[in-house]
This record gives sequence, C-alpha cells and structure tokens, in this order.
Amino acid sequence: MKILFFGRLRDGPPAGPVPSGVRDTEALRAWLGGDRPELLDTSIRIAVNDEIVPGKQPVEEGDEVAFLPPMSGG
Amino acid sequence: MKILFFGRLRDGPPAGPVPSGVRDTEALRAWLGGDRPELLDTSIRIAVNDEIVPGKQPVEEGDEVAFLPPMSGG
Amino acid sequence: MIALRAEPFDASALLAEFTARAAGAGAIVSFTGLVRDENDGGAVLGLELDHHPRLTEQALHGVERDAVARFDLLDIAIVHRHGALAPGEPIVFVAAAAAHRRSAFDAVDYVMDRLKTDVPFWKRERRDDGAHWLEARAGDHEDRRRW
Amino acid sequence: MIALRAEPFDASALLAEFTARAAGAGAIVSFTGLVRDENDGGAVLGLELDHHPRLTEQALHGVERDAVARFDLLDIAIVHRHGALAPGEPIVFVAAAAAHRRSAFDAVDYVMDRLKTDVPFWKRERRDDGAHWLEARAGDHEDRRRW
Repeated sequence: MKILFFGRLRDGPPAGPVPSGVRDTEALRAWLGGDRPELLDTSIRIAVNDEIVPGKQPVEEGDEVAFLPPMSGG
Repeated sequence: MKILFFGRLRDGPPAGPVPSGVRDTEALRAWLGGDRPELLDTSIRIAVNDEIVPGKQPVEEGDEVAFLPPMSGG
Repeated sequence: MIALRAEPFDASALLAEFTARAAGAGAIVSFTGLVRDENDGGAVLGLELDHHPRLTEQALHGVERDAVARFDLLDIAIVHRHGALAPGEPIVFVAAAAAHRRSAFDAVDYVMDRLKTDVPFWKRERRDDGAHWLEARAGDHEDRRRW
Repeated sequence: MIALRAEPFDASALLAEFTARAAGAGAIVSFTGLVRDENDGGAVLGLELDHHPRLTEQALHGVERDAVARFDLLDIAIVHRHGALAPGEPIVFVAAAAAHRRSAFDAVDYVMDRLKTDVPFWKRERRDDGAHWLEARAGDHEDRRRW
C-alpha cells in the first residue's frame, strides 16, 4: 500500500509497511495515528486511489492512500 | 441663458430664447414643458453650471442649464 | 485613476498597467463591459454613448472617491468610453486592488452599480429595427440600493 | 477551461485570450490572486503551493462544472499555479464571461470561495521568521456556505 501525505503532513515521517490486519481507512488512520496523532483529527481527509472517501472504506495491497489536511487554494 | 439637452432629450427641438420672467429652474422646466411635456417628468434632473440641483434654484442670464434624463452608464 | 475615452481601449492592456502599479496587492478584480451583438432578440449594430462634457468626469471622480472611502483598497481604476462604439468594443473597465479579495470584489461591484444609475451617460443602441435609447433597468436601481 | 501551471503566468495575457474567445459577452469579470509581500506583519519571501498530482486537476474540473451549471455563463477560465512562487507572482486567475454582469461577478466569487476550501492546494509561506503552512481562514468557510 502506498501512503502519501500532503501539505503540512509532509513535514512528518513517512509511513512504514502497513500491517496486514489494517483493512480499512479508519484502521489505517488509527494505526498511523499511534505515532502521528495529528492524523486522527477529523479535518484530515483521506483519498483512496484519487478519490476522497466520505467515511470508512476498505483498503488493500496496491491501493494508494493520501492524507489531506484542510485545503488553502486560491 | 444656454439650455442643453442630453440623451433622449436631444431628439427634441432646441429651446428658444427664455422669457425674462423665468427666474428659477422649475419655472424654466414649466415653460419648456409647454412644448415638451417629457421635461416635466421628475425623473429629468437639472444641472445649473455643471452642478446637479436638488430642487428649485435661481437661474439668470449667462447660466448654462442642462436637462438630464435617467442615466445608463456602465 | 479615472479616464474618459473617445477612442477604443484594450481592457487587458489596462489590467497589465493596473497590476504593474498595484505592488503588494493580494487580489485584483477587473470588470469589462462590452457592446453586445444582440439585445432583446434584435441584432445590435452599434452603441452611441452620450455624455456631458464636464459633469460626467466630475461624477466619475465622485464615484472613485466614494469607493476609496468605503473599501480597503490599494488602488482603483475606472475607464469609460463615450462616442460611437461597435459591437465587441469595451464600454467600461473597472479594476480594484486590495490586500484581500472581498474588498476588491465589493469595490468593483459597487462602482458598476453607481455607473449604471449615477453617472451622466446615455446609451443609444442602433439595431436593425432602428435606434433605441436605453435606460437603467429596475434591477439596476435595486442594485444601487444595496450599498 | 482549467489549467494547472508550474511556471509563472501573465494574468493580463490570459484576460486578452479569454476576451478574444468570449464573442458576444456583455460582461467579463476577472480575479487575480497574487503572492503578497507581507502577511501578519512579517515580510513574505516566497510561497510554496503543494498540490496532488491528479486530485487537484479533478477538483478544478469539478468546480468549473459546478459554476457552469449554476450561473448563466458564456465561458469560464480557472488557471492556478503550483510549486515555488515569488512575491508579486500570480497564484490564481479566474475569469467569467456572461451576457449580464451579475452572473459573471457571482461565478468568479463562487469559484474563489470553492478554491479556498474545496480544491487540494496547500500553501506554505516563507517569511523572515521561518516557513508557515497556511490554512483557509474561518471567513473562507463562511464564504463557502453562502452558495
């Protein structure tokens, strides 16, 4: 699984190999949040394979998961 | 007295010599309105010597009086 | 800056000059009003813009002054044509520069509302069915009252 | 038209191209957002604009689609920078063309509100006291809820 961080989340450490028991976005968020509690904040949105997911969504080997902090374009 | 018409009021006839009894803007409007009743409409504003006057204002020989229909700039 | 022009102008060139002057701005809003090629279902052949040789410029300065007093601006420009215009030609260009976008948007919107009802311009449209004097629409007067 | 640019662009040249394409428009509104040279009292040395390699473009297309559905437009353009920007450089250019001015104003205002909160861009400002990630302000979220 490929995990990407954007914006201020880029400043943290990259993610290590995801344990096989992590099978959905919220489990992934909780696992990563052990080291990086800022990821637990509900303002951090998650995209799976280029689609922002509204809630818990299954993830599997080969997926690309992006963590997106609040946006600030324009 | 010089009398100018703007916008759609240009389409009417020019004003003749103003009688000496006409001494304020409303008397002038009433006199001109005899031939051109469209000038009596309160939407027609009057400027004396480049200043729009809010109500009745004295006018005299040498003044320039402009009749301004509703504006449509921009 | 206000300007009354008898000759056609290029809105994008005016925006370039305005932007060059507006050092430090975070937001620049521009409005360009153009002669349409149709109105009320009739083809428009041209537009004549009547103005008053002195009152119009005075009124433009007044609108500029009011906008500067009312909004937090770095700069503002109002350029207005008069005379005979062809379809597609710009009638008016308004630009505002500010630190933040809301002031710039509001200032341009405000100036356009004022131009429609408070500045001595009178439009006559030449259409295929003859010449028609235009007046501000009821909506323009409502817009004016927003401020 | 939407475009995501890694290199600086000239807002007035974009307005010229946009105007040339917008035949028949009566109103063209443009917005240019620029890197300011100061913020919160500190000098700004530059701005880094992080984006997502695919989601950002998708989101820009979505905003364009929503604006076209919501307002009576002849054309719309959204051009956004990413990468490293210097003070004074344009960040974003939005233009809308319409028959009447209200639709053009509202469309540009709407697109800017959407860009502030709904499109994957993240700004980091380099100031003399270090680098600061910026987030949309509370006011930006309020603005977003107007629509």
